[in-house]
Amino acid sequence: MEYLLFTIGFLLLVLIGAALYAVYQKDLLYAVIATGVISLALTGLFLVLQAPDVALTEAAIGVALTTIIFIITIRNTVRFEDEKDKKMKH
Amino acid sequence: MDTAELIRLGVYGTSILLILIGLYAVLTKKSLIKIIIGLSIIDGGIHLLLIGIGYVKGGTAPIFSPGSEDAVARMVDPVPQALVLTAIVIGFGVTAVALSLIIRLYRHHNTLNIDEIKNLKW
Amino acid sequence: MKKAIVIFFLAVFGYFMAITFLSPEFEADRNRNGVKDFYLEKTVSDLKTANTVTAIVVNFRGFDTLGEVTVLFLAATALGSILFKKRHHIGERTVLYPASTIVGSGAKLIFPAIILLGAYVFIHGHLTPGGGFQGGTIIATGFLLMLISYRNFSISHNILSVIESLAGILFVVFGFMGLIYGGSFLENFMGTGILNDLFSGGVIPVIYILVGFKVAAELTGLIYTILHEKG
Amino acid sequence: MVTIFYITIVLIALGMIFAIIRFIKGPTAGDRTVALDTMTTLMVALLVLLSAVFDRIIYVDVALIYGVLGFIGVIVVARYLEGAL
Amino acid sequence: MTIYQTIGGILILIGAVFLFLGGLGIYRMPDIYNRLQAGTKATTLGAMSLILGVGVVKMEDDWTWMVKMAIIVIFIAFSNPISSHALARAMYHRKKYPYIKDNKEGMDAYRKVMEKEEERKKKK
Amino acid sequence: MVGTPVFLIAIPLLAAFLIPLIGMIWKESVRIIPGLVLAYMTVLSASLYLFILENGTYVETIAGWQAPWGIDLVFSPLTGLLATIMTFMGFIVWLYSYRFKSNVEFEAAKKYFIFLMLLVAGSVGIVITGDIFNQFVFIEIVGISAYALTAFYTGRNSAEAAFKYLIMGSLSASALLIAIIIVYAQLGTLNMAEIAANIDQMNVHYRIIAMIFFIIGIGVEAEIFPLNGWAPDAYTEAPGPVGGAFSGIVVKAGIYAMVRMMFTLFDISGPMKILIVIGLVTLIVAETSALRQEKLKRMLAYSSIGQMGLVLVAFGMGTKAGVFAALFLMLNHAIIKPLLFLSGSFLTFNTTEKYISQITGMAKKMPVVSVLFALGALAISGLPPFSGFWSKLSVLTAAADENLMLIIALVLIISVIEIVYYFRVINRLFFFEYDESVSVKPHKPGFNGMIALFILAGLILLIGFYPASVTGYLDLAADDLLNTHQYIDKVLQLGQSIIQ
Amino acid sequence: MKSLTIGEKISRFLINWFFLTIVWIAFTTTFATQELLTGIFVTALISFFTIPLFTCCTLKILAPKRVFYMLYYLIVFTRELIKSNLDVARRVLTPSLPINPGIVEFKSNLKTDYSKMVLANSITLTPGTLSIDIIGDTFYIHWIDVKTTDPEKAYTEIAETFEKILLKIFD
Repeated sequence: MEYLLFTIGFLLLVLIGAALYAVYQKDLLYAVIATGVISLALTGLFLVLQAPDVALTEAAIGVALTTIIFIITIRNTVRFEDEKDKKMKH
Repeated sequence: MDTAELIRLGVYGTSILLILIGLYAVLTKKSLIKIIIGLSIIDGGIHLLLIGIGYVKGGTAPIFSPGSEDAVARMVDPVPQALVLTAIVIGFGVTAVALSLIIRLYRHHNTLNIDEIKNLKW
Repeated sequence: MKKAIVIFFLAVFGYFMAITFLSPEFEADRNRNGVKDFYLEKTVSDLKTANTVTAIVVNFRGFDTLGEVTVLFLAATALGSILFKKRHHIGERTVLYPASTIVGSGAKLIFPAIILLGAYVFIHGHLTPGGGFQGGTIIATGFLLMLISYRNFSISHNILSVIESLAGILFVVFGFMGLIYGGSFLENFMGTGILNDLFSGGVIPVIYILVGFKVAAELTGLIYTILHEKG
Repeated sequence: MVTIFYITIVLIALGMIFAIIRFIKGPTAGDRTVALDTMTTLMVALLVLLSAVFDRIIYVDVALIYGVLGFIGVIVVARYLEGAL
Repeated sequence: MTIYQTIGGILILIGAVFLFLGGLGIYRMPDIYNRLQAGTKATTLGAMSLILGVGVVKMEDDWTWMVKMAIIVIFIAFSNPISSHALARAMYHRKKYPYIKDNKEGMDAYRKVMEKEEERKKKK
Repeated sequence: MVGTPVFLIAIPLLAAFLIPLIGMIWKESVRIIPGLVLAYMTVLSASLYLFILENGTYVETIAGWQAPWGIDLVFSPLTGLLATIMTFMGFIVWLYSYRFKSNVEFEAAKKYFIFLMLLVAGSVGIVITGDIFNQFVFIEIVGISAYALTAFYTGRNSAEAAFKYLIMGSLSASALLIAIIIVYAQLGTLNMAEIAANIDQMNVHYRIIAMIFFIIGIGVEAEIFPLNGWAPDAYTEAPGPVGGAFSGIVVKAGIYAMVRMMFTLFDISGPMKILIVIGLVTLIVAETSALRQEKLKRMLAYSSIGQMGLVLVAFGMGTKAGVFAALFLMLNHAIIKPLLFLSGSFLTFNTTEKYISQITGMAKKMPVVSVLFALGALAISGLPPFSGFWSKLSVLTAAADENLMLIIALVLIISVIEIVYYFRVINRLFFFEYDESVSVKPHKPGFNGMIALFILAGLILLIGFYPASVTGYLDLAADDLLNTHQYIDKVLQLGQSIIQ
Repeated sequence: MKSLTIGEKISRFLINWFFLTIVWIAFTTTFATQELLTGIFVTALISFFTIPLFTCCTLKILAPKRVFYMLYYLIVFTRELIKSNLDVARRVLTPSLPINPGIVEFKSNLKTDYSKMVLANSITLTPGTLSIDIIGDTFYIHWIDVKTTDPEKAYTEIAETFEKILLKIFD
């Protein structure tokens, strides 16, 4: 049982870390990639918590589709949170 | 404290934290996209919470495969899973609509800062 | 200042959430009225569907699924309405330039397999994890791969909307057939077969396949619309 | 067997931690996407391992689909970084 | 432990070690191309080995596992190099030039292609 | 019988999926089919309503699973009445907007009518469903249609109003989900009747928390005080008829959900202090804001919110008379507010900002519409002999029965405030000279629009002169709402009485 | 896209059908009649609609000689993969990071896009190399430890073993 506990704990930490990162990151692209990581951790968690259907849905929707619509929004608007720095840094 | 209790506390605590983080983003962030990211984080937290209440220690997924008919007693509650399935899809629909509204707003105002988009009284 | 207020509010909110969810009394006797057992038992005995979640999504709570499909339909329509500028011209590009040879030919090679994977997921919705939504999403993602890899990969909007409409109409029509042959809307009126066979579960796999087609068409249309959006 | 699973999960978690450090450190968008790509592969492995732990073959579908879609997600980000979207 | 479990366990352990090395490589390498090198190769082999190991372990009583594992392995072997290639190309197009030891001349054959591209864009 | 309650949901959805298909061949169909569907819904709802008045509450199970397990639709005197009002109002709004965008875009018109139809269907769904998660799904359907309708015009502010609405809507939907989670974790069911039957077994602490989340979750649709920030903007920026649809249909559904939750689910007997407090705060804030508004539609929106506050106060009394008064108010509001919105949008048709000052002296140019607007204004501010008078009177008598003198005083003050701001508009409309420099060009109202207005005006006069024509129905509905045990019995045991 | 002759279309359809059916069986992992029939139907449908896309190969690829070379390729590839991983492990674990990276180019003799893609993927997975782009016949390879910048020598170093076999399979 302990390795399940370990897995769950690890994924939960990843989840919180990614959420904090997504909120604090100024670069919206990185925040969007971080939501991809949230989705990754959630997929794993749902599988560990015996919900493969939900894991599948989260994987299917969270990984590619949410990313693309966020990225297209960023492309059409701005990439940085405070817009003084509109030029691309990287 | 046994394993099941720890798992329970961890999952619930994390979902609460996620909801709080998302709410923080929605309430304080200036960028509209950040607000939507916050909303999707809240959604994630709620989905995790729902799955958490359905979990049974040492359970298995509520899917019968040949040879596992005896596992009925160990199966986790299927209802929250069905609810989450619905909620995820609905959340995606709302996110898509919100992002398209953001694109429209940017077209008109040329900014995403919520303080500068204030033609209507907030 | 505002942040301090928000954090104070969040602290209060979090405290109440914590005492609600973390106390051992929460979900103390959830299984009292035997919900779980009822659903598991009836799924096997009446519906002959291996995946209980699918049985709940499509049959027990099939009305929710109808609403959910409608939400996606509305979202796709709303996207078109909100972003509406001009009619898209046929052959308008979705990306600025095509991807490299490797990505391009890789996408071509993997595209049929992804579609097949999606089809597999929604055909086996009643046996394995997954179903209409997941399968439809996978197919839409496959189209997304082609759309971002090629400049002139175009899908006819009309065909998409015809597929979407037909699938939606058939869903409701199956619901009404349940009303006519079974006695209530969405009732499982077809023979249910043997558990764990592909052709089992009566109307459940049929409806989930329709949902799959509908979701695939809707999401592909959604992606197509949003990819054409030029800031 | 349980010991092997345990070691494996710990090793995968360690690998993921390094990827996360790279994700946080950056410095460019590409590095973060590389980290995401690596994490996707690690996650696929973890999902397969978990389905072996639970001894249900139907869970493997999740890993398969996660692998395929994670790949597409990375391609999407790469195409955006390329400036083609 | 049966023979299947032994072989499978060894494969799983090898896979785990390589997955870990992939993560470590991502962390240690100096620039994105080298990170991609480490990440792609190590994680691909690691995942393949681990997944096949799981298949071998389970093959003892169920051959279907092996088939599923094989299809996942094929997908991974196919998709991982493509995605790393896409990333590498994208980064080069964003002018992230690779790290070159001591900045030697002639080590970057792709640069001239990019320069030609730039000129063509300028002419437009 | 032309159908069962499920037709009220299934037929609009079928039509919504069908419209894009038929629209490819026959363009006019995108306008006609929604009208036919809404007319059918009205007829069906009315005939079902009359049927259940004779035969008692009708519970329809879906997918053949009895009430606690599957989803059920409850068509009782209360829900039937509300469903009939909503579908009828939907039809009126369709009638008004039949030529909407007739000369512009086929695509736009198609989407507008799909959204309108699903808005009505979703609101009816909120009312007749007997399952809280199903209600959540319908709230989302209503929500997304409402966001899309709010952002329908491509003007500068509509997207902003819609975005504001969306943020509040999705936050409240999250709160609703959390409430559902708490209830499910505690009781293991999602069916309203089952929850109501077992609510005693739920810890008081959890009951309060779940109730708070429910109020937050439904409050956005019901326009209660802190959650109604979206309403004025959305009403202002949405196309004219949509404001009527929001006030006549969506808000009613929200209030119903709230009241059902308070009365049946959490069965808090006696005067419900929470509802009274919420209602009073909403009422006062909204009416004082309405007094300050310069724009016609914003003023109407605040007035609408205030009326909903009054409805909540009346419900909060918890007595038969109070519930009766509240239902009467809802009925009147559902008829009068659309009249005001629809005639108001004719008056301000050619303005962009819709200031009240811009309609100075319009009575000379558009006499009929102005008279109808004045009729609505007089009715809603509670002047005899129009319908609004009777509902306000019943609120006052209900409060007097309970010795709630504060409420009586407040309602009277509020009525005075309402009269003041409505007379400000009427004054400008009738007793000022038409001024080319300030006022807008008059717009010739369409034939269908005028029919819609006249139907509404006729109803106002009918109820005003013969209040007895509706009070009987309202009485039955009030009984139905208060009688929780009957609801539980009907849903859980007598769910089998199939209409043949 | 150039138009295809009927023969080519049928050939592509059949080969696509064949491969997809194998993939379907791998997904379902059963030979039950119902599953097989459904699979054959679904794959036929999909391969019919993807005829213009799936341009990898025609029925010729199933000739015994080519299949043999495919298996041979698999063995060579596995050997290279393991070698490459040991290489990466050595580099990652050595504290001083013994690398000398750079980008080299070489020309390949392969004709079709698919064979180029397979070669590029193989190169990516073999010791110390990562394919960055293909323009025409020229491959651009990022090499973690550059031994030579001369295209000819680089070709022998990196691609020759694979390409010989690939030429036999695809052309």
